[in-house]
Amino acid sequence: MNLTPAMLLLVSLCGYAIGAAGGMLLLRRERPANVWCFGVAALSGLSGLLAALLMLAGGTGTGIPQFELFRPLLPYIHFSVRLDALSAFFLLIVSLLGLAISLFSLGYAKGFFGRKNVGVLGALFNALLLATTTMFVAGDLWLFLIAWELMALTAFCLVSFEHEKAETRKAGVLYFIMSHIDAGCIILGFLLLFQASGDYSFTSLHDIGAKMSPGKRDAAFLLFLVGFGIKAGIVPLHIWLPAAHPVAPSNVSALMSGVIIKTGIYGFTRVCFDFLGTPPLWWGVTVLTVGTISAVLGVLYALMEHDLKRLLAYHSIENIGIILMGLGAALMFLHTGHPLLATLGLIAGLYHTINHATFKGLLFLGAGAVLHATHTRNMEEMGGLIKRMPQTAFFFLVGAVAISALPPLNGFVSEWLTYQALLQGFGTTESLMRLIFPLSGAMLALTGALAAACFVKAFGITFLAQPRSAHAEHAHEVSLTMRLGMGLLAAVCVVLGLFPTQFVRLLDPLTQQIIGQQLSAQLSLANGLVLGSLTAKGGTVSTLGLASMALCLLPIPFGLWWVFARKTKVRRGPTWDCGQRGLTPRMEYTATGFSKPIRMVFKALFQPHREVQREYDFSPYFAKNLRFESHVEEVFERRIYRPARILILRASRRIRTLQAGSVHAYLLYIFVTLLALLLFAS
Amino acid sequence: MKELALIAVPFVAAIAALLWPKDETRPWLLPATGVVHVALTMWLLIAPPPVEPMAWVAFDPLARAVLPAVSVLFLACAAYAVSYLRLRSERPNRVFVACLLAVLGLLSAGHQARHLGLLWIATEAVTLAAVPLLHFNNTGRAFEATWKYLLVGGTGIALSLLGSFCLGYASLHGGGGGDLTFVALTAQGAGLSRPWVLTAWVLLLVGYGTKMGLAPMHTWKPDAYGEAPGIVGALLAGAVTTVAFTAVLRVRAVVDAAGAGVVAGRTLIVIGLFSMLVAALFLLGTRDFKRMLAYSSVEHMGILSLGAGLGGAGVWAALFHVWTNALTKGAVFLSAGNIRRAGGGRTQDEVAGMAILTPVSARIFVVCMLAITACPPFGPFFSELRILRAAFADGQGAVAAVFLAALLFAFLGLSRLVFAIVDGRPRAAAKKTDRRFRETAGVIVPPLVLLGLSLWLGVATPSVLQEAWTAAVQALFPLP
Amino acid sequence: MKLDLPAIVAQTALLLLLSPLLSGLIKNWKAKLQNRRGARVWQPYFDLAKFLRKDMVVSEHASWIFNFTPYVLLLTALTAGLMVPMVTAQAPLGLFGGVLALVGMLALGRFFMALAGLDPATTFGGMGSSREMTIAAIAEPAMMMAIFTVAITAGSTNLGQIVLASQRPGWEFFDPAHALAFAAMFIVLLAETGRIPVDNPATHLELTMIHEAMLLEYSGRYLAFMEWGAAIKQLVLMALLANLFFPLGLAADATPAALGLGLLWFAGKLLALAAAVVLVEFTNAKLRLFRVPDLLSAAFILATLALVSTFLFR
Amino acid sequence: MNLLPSLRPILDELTQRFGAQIEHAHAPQPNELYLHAKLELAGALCSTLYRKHQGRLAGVFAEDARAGQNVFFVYYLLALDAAHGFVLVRVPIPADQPELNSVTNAIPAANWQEREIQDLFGIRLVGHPNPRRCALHDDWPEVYPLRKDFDLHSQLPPFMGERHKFREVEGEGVFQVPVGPVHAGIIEPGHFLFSVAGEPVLYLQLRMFYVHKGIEKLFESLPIPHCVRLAESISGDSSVAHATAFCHAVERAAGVEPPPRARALRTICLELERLYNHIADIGAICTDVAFVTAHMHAMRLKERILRVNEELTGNRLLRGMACPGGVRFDFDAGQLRALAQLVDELERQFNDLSELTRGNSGLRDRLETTGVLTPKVARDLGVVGIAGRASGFDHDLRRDVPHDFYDQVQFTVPVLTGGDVQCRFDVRRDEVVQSFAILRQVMAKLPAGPIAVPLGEVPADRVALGYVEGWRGEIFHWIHTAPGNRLARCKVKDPSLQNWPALSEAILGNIIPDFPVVNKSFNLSYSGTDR
Repeated sequence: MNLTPAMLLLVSLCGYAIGAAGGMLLLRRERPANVWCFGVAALSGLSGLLAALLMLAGGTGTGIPQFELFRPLLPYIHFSVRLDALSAFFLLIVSLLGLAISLFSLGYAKGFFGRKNVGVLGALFNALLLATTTMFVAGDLWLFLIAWELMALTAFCLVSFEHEKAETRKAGVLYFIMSHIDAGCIILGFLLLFQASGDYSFTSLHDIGAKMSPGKRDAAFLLFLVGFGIKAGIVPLHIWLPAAHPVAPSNVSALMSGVIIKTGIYGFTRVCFDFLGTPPLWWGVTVLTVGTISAVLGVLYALMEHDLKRLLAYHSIENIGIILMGLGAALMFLHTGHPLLATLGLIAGLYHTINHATFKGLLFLGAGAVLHATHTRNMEEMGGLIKRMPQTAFFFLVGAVAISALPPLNGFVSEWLTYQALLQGFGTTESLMRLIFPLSGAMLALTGALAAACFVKAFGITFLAQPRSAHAEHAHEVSLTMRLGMGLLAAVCVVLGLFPTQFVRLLDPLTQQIIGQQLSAQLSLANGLVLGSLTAKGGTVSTLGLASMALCLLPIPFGLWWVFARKTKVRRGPTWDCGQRGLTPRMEYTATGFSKPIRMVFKALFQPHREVQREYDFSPYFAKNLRFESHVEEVFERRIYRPARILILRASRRIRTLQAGSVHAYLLYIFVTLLALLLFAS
Repeated sequence: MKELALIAVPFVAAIAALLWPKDETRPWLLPATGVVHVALTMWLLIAPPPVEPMAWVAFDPLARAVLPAVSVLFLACAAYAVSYLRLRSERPNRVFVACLLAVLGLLSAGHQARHLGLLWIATEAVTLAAVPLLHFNNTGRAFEATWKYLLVGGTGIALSLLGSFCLGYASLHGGGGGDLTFVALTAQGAGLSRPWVLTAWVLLLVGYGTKMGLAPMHTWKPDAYGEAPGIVGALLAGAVTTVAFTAVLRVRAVVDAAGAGVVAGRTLIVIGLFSMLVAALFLLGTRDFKRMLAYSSVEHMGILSLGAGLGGAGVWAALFHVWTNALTKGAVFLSAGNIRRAGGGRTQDEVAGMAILTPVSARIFVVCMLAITACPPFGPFFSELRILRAAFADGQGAVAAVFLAALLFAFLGLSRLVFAIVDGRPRAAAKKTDRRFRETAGVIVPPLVLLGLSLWLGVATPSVLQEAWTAAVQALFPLP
Repeated sequence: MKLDLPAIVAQTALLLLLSPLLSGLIKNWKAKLQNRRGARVWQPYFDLAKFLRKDMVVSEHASWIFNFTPYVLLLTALTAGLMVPMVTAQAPLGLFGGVLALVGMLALGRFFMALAGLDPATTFGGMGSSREMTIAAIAEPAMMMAIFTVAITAGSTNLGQIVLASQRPGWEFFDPAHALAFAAMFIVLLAETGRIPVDNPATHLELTMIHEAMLLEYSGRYLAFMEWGAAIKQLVLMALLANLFFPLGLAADATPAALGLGLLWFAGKLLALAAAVVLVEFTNAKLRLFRVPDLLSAAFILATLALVSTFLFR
Repeated sequence: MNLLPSLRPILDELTQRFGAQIEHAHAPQPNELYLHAKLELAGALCSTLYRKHQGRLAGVFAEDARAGQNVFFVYYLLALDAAHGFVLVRVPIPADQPELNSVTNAIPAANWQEREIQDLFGIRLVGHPNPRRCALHDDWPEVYPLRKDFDLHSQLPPFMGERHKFREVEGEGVFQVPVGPVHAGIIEPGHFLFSVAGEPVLYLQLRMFYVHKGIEKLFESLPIPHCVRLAESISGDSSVAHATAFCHAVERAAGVEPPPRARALRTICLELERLYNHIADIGAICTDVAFVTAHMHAMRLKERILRVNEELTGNRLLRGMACPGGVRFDFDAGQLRALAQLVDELERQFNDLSELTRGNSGLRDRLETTGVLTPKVARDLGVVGIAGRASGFDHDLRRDVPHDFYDQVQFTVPVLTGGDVQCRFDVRRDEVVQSFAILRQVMAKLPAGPIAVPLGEVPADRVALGYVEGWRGEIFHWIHTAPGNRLARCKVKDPSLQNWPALSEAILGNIIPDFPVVNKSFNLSYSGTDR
């Protein structure tokens, strides 16, 4: 049998549908529901993965598979599915994550047995995957919007899965409201496009920007930036993200941070590079700036967290920022007429997209495993887990190294590409605007270093040293399927890190389709061992080479050991306890403590609330009790969202006095209206 | 003769209901009549009868575009009423059933009325027939609500009567015969006296606007909807308001023909947006979910008014919205009625955790909320999208922006309240309610069916309806 | 692609052998300036040999990270060092990565060192990790900006290409941009190698330590690897500074004469840089921990000015 | 009664107020007023003197007098700087009910000293806000070493039980940084436990008394002439000051006056001790902020002084010079010339050092606003010496109650109000300059004559107070003589005991890496505290 991408995709979509249906049917029987839902989702993910790989590996020669959903069922509206290279790329991401997370969920969902309905969880999980996949492969506006909204809805249901907790409810509603706003913006934007094209299909929208007036085009761009930006979680539209991602079950968090926020990137790429035509300069500048701000603020706020999942959620904001830096630079290059550089920027952005999907998925799964084992998300209650769950710790470490953009893993490669794009951007223009490139580059460096600091904290406080609570003390390694899920993503992180040129080749059809350029040949030097940077004498890097070189140097320390230290003994002993009876867990660094220097350095931004209370009877020198409290509130919450909320509620309260119950007033309203309308009409 | 049957059958049934001896079986008259009525309207919808131009009552294109929606909504409410009245067996239902049926007959008349006077009489009669319905619960608050309804509604009716006179005088003043059929008025066209026409338009707009519940004439709504049983609310919000809206549309056609279409359109847009904003702001603050529905209804009336104001494509979209609003609003009111019964209260302070107490109703309620706030793929999403498109096509970007902002605020208010009621842990008081509400098929299926219809209308609008709306727009505002 | 094996071996040897000497030299000079006799220049070699021969005590709280880190630190420093041109214009591993990879490799080492600081469950290690990561984060933008200045004028992030670009016509020797960037980079060097006024490598006060605090629990050969790694890192950064901004006397071919001359030049530049470091250490007190960001933002501003001056002043 | 005119009104006022409740008042020396009162009156008397007469509670100590009177006596030593004298309030505590009402809530400075009494005498504190063990660590069994019935040579099995529990600061993310008890460098043992949530210190708890040497008990076992050696070794860096204070006490008890030349030579030694310690501290403060250059400079100067010390007395730390009744060695002309040369040379080089430290903005930045001890806290906790004078607490025994040759020389007492490390640094620097002047004046006025008077046996049952303004602060030795040229009780009060709690307050809100320099700026003695 000959497997075609279209068929595999259809299998995948149907698989999710069947999985969802199965979950609803097996509501009362959690074990079969668990196996069925997540098993089927894993298989569907695999099928989608194959479809995407086949499609992308086929190069530019293969045609674009297209077919219609539900043709016989609904005669009036066409739901066309279209798997072009961009869709295939995002299909790759969603399917890969779907596969890994489903495997993980097989073990993870057992934690809900007897507590929550696993059938519902499985069904919604499948539905979410179905909606997301459909959204990525939608070939027309209707299907896109419907899938978009279904995705938001299922994601909302999953976020509020544990709705008995007040925190979850609050986060769920916030998420729901924000996704409603983003849907509104996107619909408006598409209406503007539709007005110009008169047709719903994506093919007809290609380069539609050329037919629009500049004002409308700019309006559409801004609407999409806000709409997709909310979904992606750019600053300052991100406030829902750190609230919603942590409260969802961890497998859902992984899916949301790994894939769902990427739908914003997909939409943005689709619209800006496919539909809106050659952009004006300020689009690129805006995107680059927004990206830079998101990256820096995201990681700074991440550093302030000691809730492991919230920390990861803030890192999603950071990474979305990094992705947007690549895309923004690409937009600027498109404007200045440097298609090759634009392609480089696009590749950097998209490379980081899949990288973030893998390592963030991995990290959320790791956090899920930790949560599963310790029943807490608070890092201040963890510690010492590396001895209790060694494999989880290892996988988390891989993710941490990758997200900190350290060689030789994948985060480094995509940030390296972003640096190259930014550096070369400096020469593309003579205006002062060129300064934005190196400045963003410097901020990217800051982001990377802060991310490293944050993950030293996250990994160090969570896994190293002594357990800080009984929960952590009695933690145990998680089940095989959970480790499999994490292992798969960890392996992908390594592969994407070590073989960048091979991966860039997969992006050829995509860049060809969007910008009309293929870069894999130019980026690949020395038989694909070295990643180049477009210009002949530009920078090069080879993660594989560096990694193997480091391994080759390993004989040096071992040689030193052989020559000098062969006969030495190693003694295990307690760490010096400063004359106490052994070090207690209270005598090791905490997450709050670790990030304190950064909180102090960026005091102006964080404006932390800090308080030391002394309780005493007579003299302040003899305190009976000391309490310390400190917390950081987001500047946007404080400066924008809360005042806006207060303003609206005040307006609402004010207007309610109109409806005071007095019939005389009511009649008066009518006559005043009458009068006003008469004046207005005459 | 089928069009007259639409009016006659309900009245006959109403008389039968008055004579029917047993409370237990009497409610069955409702679905029976409903079925007949729906069958008739569907028949007429698919095979429209020829319209005699000067007839006072006819199933004309506008009636064809709107009346079936009313009919379907009535059937759903009637089906629900059977179970509902069984639950409320402590109250006598003779008058209630009869009045419901009478309202249906009057609605049929109102929708088909092609004469200004007849239209006024039908609307007036609906208002009166609805009074016993509002008063069904027989509480002090219900009495107060009814009284406000009568007073404010009566003022509206008086104004619309005045407006009718003005229009008639415009015809006379302009040299016409004072014939108050719409056909004749339209035919007189520019011959109508412009000042009188404008005066008439404003009076009629405010008058029928009061009926519709456009802000700031909406003041009767929160009390009335809050106190009335769910079915009555559904009918008021989905059907009675529709009559007033068709009245406005018919008058607007006359004003258009008289050459004052621009002014009329602008007033409609202004009052529509104003209604939406006011409703949205109220929605943000209210804690009572039945009053919330009233404000939501105000908002949707604003949308209809906005659509009507936008002309051609807008009117088409507004007719679409009449359908989606009727169906969805029906579903919302019925499921809200369930929540009210099961939760034992009306505000978020009294009711919470309904997802645990009555999972099915609660979920339906949430989905209804989604539908009514225009989440795709439900009908309102598509009809409001059409209005948005019409606004864009008309070059009214600012209007579109205000429209969207109002929708957003309304959504914020609605979702906040609905989730507060559905999520969380049940209040202690609700658990103790001994007359625990049971989620029988009778109270679950009608809202579900309405929701399903709304969904269907959204993703796959039947071509016969599209064609009916196009015909109605053509008939009202013939292209020059 | 062909790897130049002799060059790799030679440069590895140079890194391993020269780095302790450089540390010893700086210590010795500092002592001399303070009117002390000071330890011998060769003392670091003896120290390393001593550490290597000693038995180790490993904390029972520590995990494999603690054992793994010394290797990571040593190997990342060596690999980074192989990407820097020292005696010849082309670094042995120049193709495998330029300055960005170099920064990345050093950051990898730091990442693990910070983890190893947290691993044995002592507050001192955590203190060191927390401070080190903070200062590294703030140093990063300044460093990148300075690097960008050079990379942009040379059109490459590859160190070999940057050095070659300096030999092309039209390249001005040490123009304002380079001077400013050098100043910025020098400040970053002080921060990265833990020198006064950022950190005090000679202190015995645990509470004030940054780099040393992370090493407190190490002993025996692991300590040797860590110390050696740090010394190599210092050499690498100083070589980077020396050859990036003063690309003089680099051997163009592999003849013994050229190599010898190149080595002499390299040594001369290192000595000059070391003297500068010693002078700074001699005349300054250590900054308060939360004044370090001020210093590093000054470096960032210098670097930005450098970048602006690449196109404003010509 | 031979009382100073300035103390007389105070006595009058107290007798007027408390009347017969003050059972007995006597003044063995014109500037020492002893008031005997009932136990209940202790608090009121102390409070009155503390609040109304600006008295400093300089010491609280007990004495086991059960053998004779079947009571413990508790003494409150109040220094009245303005009146140039001391008031000692003595209250009896019945042996069968050893309980003492704490004055700590009213006068926080009494905290550690009261607890010391509790530990060493077994007198239970009533109403103390923190009545935990202080001087004796928790592995001591229930014994009271300073009671007379406790044998000096007892061998005790260590007590195994609950240990000292450090106070925790509640709140998420707060952790403890344990430091010590052994430290890198040549420092004595002491445990510091910081509660932090990152760098700024939220709370610092000190644990001293790791090396309790039982010196006060030892005094009771030695003949008086031998005790001088013991006094010299109480705190190595203050050996002259402690020995001199002890000699003062013995001389007063014996009723002899040392000859003028002895007093001048003592003054020279005291100032030399001050010089080398202050200069060393100035260097040490610099080294704690990694300004090694100044440190090396200071070390050189210190070494120079130590060598001259050795030349003068045969001991680098000036030990062996003191003896009751005078001093043991005279300085010949060559030695005095060497001293004069030292002063000249030192002054020049010290000016260089001051310039170096003054001109370095980085150093100033580190020292200013670091470790602020506000004047209020300094007064409340009774902080003495340079630490007190840097926080505006203006007192100096050399000026207020002059001893030795200080009434013959002109000098000023530098007082600053900032209370930060820089102020403590500057007070030291200014005192060094004053020291040069004092040394010059003493050398110029150096009287001829004998260097000691014979002492003979000290009469029994005399009480006397010896006091010296050491370089760190005031040092008191209070003795009660016993028959056979021995001591029934010798209370040693080192300034460190008083100043340690102030460190806890000064460090609050500072970041951890600033602790060493703050600590060094106080430079308190562990040995003097632990005794």
